Amino acid sequence: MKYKNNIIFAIAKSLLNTLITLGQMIIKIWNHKKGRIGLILVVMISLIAIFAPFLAPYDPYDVLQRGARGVGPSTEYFLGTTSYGQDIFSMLIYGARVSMSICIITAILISFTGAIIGIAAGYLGKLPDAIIMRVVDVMLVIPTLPITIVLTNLFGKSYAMLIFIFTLFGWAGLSRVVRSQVLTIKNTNYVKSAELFGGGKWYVMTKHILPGVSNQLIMNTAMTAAGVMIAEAGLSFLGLGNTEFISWGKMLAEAQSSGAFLLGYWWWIIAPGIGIFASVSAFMLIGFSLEEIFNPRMKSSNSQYKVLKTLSGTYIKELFEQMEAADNVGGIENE
Amino acid sequence: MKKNRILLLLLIISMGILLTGCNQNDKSDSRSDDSLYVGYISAGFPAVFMPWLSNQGISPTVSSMIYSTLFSYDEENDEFLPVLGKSWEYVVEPDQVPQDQDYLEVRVEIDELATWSNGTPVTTEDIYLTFDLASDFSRSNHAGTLAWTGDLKHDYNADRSGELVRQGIFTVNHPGDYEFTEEDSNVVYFHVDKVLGAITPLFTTILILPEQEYNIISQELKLNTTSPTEELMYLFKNPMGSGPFTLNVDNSGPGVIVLERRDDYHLKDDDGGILYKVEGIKFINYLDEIVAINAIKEGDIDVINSSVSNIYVDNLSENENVSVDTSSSAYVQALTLNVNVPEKYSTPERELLKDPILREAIKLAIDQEYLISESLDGQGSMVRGGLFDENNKYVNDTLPFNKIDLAKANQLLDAAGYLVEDGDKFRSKDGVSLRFEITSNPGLKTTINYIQVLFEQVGIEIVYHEGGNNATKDYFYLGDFDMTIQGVSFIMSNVDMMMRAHFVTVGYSSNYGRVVDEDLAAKVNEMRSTLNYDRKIELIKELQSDIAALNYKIPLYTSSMSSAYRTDVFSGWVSVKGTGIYNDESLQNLTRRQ
Amino acid sequence: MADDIKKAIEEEILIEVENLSVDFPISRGLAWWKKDIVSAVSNVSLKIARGSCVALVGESGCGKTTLANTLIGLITPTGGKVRYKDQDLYEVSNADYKKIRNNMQLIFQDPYSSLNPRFTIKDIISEPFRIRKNISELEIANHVERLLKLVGLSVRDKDRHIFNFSGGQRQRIAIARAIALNPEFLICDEPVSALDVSIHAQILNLLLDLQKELNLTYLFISHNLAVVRNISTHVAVMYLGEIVEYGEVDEIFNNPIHPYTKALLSAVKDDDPIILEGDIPSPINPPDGCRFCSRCYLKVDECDKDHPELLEIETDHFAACNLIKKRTA
Amino acid sequence: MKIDYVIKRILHTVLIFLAVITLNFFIPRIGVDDPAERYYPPQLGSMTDEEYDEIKALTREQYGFDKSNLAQYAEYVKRLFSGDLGNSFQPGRPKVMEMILERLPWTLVLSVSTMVISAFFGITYGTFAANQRGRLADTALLASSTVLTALPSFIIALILSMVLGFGLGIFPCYADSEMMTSFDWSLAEIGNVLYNAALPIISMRIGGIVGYAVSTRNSVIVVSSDDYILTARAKGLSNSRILYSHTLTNYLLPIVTRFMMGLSGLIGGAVVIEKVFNWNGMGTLFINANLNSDYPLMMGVMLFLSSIALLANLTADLLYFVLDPRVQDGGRR
Repeated sequence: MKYKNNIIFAIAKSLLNTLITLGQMIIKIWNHKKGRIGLILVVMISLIAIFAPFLAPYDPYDVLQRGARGVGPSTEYFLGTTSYGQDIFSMLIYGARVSMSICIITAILISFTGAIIGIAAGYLGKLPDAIIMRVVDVMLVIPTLPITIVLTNLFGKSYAMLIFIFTLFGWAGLSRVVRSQVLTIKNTNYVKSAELFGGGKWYVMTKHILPGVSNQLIMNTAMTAAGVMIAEAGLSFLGLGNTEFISWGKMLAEAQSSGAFLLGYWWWIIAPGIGIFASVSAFMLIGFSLEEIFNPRMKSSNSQYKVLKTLSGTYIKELFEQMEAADNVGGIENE
Repeated sequence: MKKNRILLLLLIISMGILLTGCNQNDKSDSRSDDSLYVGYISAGFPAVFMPWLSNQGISPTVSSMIYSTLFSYDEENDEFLPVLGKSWEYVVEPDQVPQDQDYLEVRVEIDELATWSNGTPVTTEDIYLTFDLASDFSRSNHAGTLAWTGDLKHDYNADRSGELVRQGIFTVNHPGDYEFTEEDSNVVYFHVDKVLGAITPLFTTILILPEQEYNIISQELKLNTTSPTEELMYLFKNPMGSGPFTLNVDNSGPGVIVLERRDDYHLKDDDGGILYKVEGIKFINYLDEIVAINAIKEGDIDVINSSVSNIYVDNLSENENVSVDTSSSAYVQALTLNVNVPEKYSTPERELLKDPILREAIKLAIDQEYLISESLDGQGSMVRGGLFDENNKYVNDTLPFNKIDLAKANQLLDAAGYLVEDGDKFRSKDGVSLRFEITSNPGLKTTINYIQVLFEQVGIEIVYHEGGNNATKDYFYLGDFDMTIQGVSFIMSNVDMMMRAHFVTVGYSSNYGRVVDEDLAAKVNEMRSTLNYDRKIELIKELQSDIAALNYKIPLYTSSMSSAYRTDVFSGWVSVKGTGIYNDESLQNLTRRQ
Repeated sequence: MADDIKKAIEEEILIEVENLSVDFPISRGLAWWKKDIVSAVSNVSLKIARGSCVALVGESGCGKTTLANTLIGLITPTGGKVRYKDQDLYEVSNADYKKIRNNMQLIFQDPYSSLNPRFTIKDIISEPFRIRKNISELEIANHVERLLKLVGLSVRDKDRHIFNFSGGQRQRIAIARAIALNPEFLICDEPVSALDVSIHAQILNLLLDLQKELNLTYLFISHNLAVVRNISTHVAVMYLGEIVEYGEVDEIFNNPIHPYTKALLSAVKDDDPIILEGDIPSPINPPDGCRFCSRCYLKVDECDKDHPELLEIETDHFAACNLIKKRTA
Repeated sequence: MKIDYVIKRILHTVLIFLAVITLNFFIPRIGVDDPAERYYPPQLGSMTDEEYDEIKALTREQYGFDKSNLAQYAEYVKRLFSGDLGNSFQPGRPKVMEMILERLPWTLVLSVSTMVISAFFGITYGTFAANQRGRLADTALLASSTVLTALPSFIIALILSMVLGFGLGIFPCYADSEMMTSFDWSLAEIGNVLYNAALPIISMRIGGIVGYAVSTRNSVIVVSSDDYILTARAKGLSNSRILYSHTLTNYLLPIVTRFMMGLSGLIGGAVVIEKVFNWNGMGTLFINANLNSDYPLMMGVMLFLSSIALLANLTADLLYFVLDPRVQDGGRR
């Protein structure tokens, strides 16, 4: 059958498979209590972002003729207005566009690059592995926020550039985790068996290793999305994010530098804060539910703890992994 | 047992919070000295004070208090007041200078009472060194000084073959051409370009350096080297000047700069008493305006050394001890179009701006009254076509105020072929749509927003492009902008320089968005070089209408300065037009309430 | 053993191992120029005739699995040759090598780790066919059905994931996958040791049935002598990377020569077992003399120096022991 | 074997350090034909092109851009190893190293005290929660950790500043600008610093406390199910005795690492908090350098932070070596 050798067919098939897996995953998340809340939130915020022009009662960039400045929440202005007379509710809705799209796109890109590089390092081993892992070492040592600031200074802070920079400095940690998983899978007997049947590197990578790390990747995408959301908000808060569009972090920055506290405009701070909190926790809830789905035997609270621990103590985990890897040096048989 | 543990934990946490919380300093305690506390909003305080080379942030303010110039300029009476220089005169009056002599000679007498902060007198050697350095590019590598002095005097080689030897103000090669008598021991002669206004920067902008310290500067050890030696750094960090204040180095740091009054300062008040009543000044650094506002409300500072945003004015006035003074500023905010674009920054949109019809239409779309009432909350005033402020005697009163006329603007644009394509909101010509970026710092965001609204009505799209906080670095000099809002301040004292810097039509650079116009250039040059004062003013007035007609610097408004100050610690504040409440006069008048 | 099998053995040698050695270098920290050598398999020679079942017995860590992995090509040996039907495994062309490899398969010890948990039964069993790429889906389905029947599993289960299955069932699936491409030679690496004792017999019977049905040749690795006795025709006893005794199964069980074999067998036979002192020593830089000498209960002085050769003591019965050498001499 | 491990770690660190240096050297050179472009002073209105060219040439010479890239790199590395991070663009061209060292203590005040506080409370509470598994304390930890992880520290900072600072007036809303200059180690000044640092510290490390608590809790649970703990329990040792004598000593290792890691992370993370509270530390220094496009200062800070991270990594590794017998055995069981 000739068509089977067609690369396009293969790609289409693997894409379809990915979609099916994703679909199944979404169904699984939906059937999970926490996951459902997270999923609903993410979908809702995404929809709000997509249909922002139809939902926002005012133009969020508009500091115009209305002359309503610093008005508290009221029937006319649902969440009040800023010192400049912008409607905060509309800003919140439009802010979802930048914040959500950046974090989702970046999360997917990071998972993608992290996976490819991690798999390459883990499966190819030897020189490629050594080179990649040294690069990862360097990447992990460089402080992320400062380097992001330097790079935006050098190359501008356009939307695409932000995504590029976040991706550039996000893949390293993930690829290290993926690599260690690949090392485990690579040494399993089912991979050996596939190799015995003549399965090449490409076959093993696509059929065994990629599906093997996919759980980690899907969960990581969720957690990365949460992380990027926080990072983007922080960057915008420092006034270093994209200047053309409204984002939640930028709203907070403006609120802070325009004296929302001093003037008592608490709504200006609370609204974007809730936006960020809601989306970050939505992604986290999805992360929790995925952890529970992938490890069904673990107690719910334990899996939640596990996710939290991954978020807060990545390096330590890696250190342990390094030690484990050192334990298995040399390829001595373990009977 | 477990209950105990919870209790223990709660106890520890609450103890921790209490320990930190109880340590509330009483604010009055921190005001132990009689200094004036000045809030300053900047990204941070510099650690070094090199008088001329620090052109950013608070450095010029502090430097000008530690160091002195030869004279100061009194705008109102149009005269030079003595500082280090006691008196000055033209050696030959300008209108009697022979035609073949290309310079003016100035004789300045130094105040023999003037001393450096270490007690040694200021001598002519200090003046010579200072001006030699200012004009010697090879020893003081800094664009700023060069620009300031560049227009003033060019020295060509002996045979006058046209080879430039040096440029800038310079002192006569002493002892050289002039005979010095015994009484002349405190006299300096200058040669300056045959431009009337040239003596202004000579007298009022160049801070005099002590020869005893700066004689180490050489071609090898440049004043502004990229790697200063320990010796030079010491001078920068421990400035010794002849001004009314000295820097207290030990008490100054990243968050605060402490200046102490010099009681041996040579200038005295009318009664022969100490001129500056304020014993000391403490500049306190705030990263954000809001922090400074909070500080003045709390009583941490007495005054904020910059204009306060309108949104806080009402809030500040609620406090009974805080007053807000509103005075007009010396700046005219002008919408500057980039019409003389260097090759590498050229874009189709910027090419369009060269079209005078488009510029005319843009001017007609601007409603000054609306801008002032909406974006400034009424805290500003209208400006005439010329870029001078209202009550100035150089203003051309015959110039009309800009009047908005959207119908005419649209008409002009239609006729010139800027059409609105189907399904488009904005005009375009030859496939280039009228979409311009206004590069500006975030402080002008609201103004730009209103300009967006106004321009939309004539089919021009305006996009805001943040240029950062440092305008000069970010866009002024690069020519990489479509439009910008630029504060322009023209007073007689610097009209020669600013006219050329802003308007002279030179081919080599497009800084400040200059237009190429030979007639204008000729007129500016005549204005600068005429030695007839009345003719000069006449030309200035003519130039204003010429510039206004070209419409590439469209005046928007003059915003008022709102200065916030506290009245409970010091009294005697003096408001000065253009500088607000924190100024030299206030410092000379303020007395501490008991 | 039946006579017909014996005959078959004489007919054709399927696998011939000649002086095979596998050494692993181990880095000594910073002194990377100095390497320790782990001698996992040392100078092993073995002939496996078509249709026979050679059992490889020995304690954990003696190099059985390494030997198996080397035979099948997962590990490259440092010395020696492996011949498959007179073709040298490490010298043939790539195309030939692939053909040979299709005729050799391995059943892993642990059915839990040798099957990808994300695959269905059908996926697992059809994997060999898919890798070959020239088979239609229909044929694959037919093959899967056939193989499932062959190993005694229900065809209905083919779309289920393996976590629904017990260890024994999993091993059946592994076996089905191993025989999918009709191999001639099958290495069973302790196929039952990870399973419940109750299931041992089932799996062993399955293996025996398959041997008859498909004319398979086995290399059966085990440390369980009882199992070995039931299934194998020949037995090779390994100790620390070397074969110390080799012969037909009855011969070995009835007439063990090497002290190590004797010790192993005595443990099975229950009456007055010989207890070996200490653990199997480290394979790093093994001693020059007899490798068993550190634990040997019959040790003599020369055992420390002389390395015993594997000698044919009786017809088709080989052993490597200095004592035996003395006796025969 | 033992010393091998140490030397190997150090060599590894040196290698990464060299890579970081190289990266630092090249980053300002990416994307421009002539890196000196970023260093030229602006061309002023009255300056002719010839004059400006002269200034450019001088600048190139002063910064060494007229040399080959390799020579520049060699010079750069040479200067680095003598502790010279170059001169800032700021007026007077102060040394970057001095500027950093001047601000460093103030950032360390925040980072170190937050780390100590969060480690203390985190470990205490984590152990407590582990002991109370499934009960109120545990559930509360879970809930609060979820919430606090989802809230970036600067939002916490803003809310705290709004409520405790502006609202109730318990703490100062912004740090005292004079504090850094007038500090003299007197008790009153130390108290003043702590008082000013209260809100930044709380907002930076509320999340941190939870982080420590969560990982302590997890480790304690894992360790306490280990065999020897069961043995100890079987021997009749009391619960708390087991907890503190066995479990905690075992948890010491990750805590130590976490502490070192925290050090490198916090200085970077302080950037945002310093902005909220007007705190004149490294973060502010960096942000200002960015606003002024002060590349020497920016790259200097970057290198400094990277070096701290590297050193912290190395220290953690070496501490592991000292504390954990497994590593001492050459990493092999």
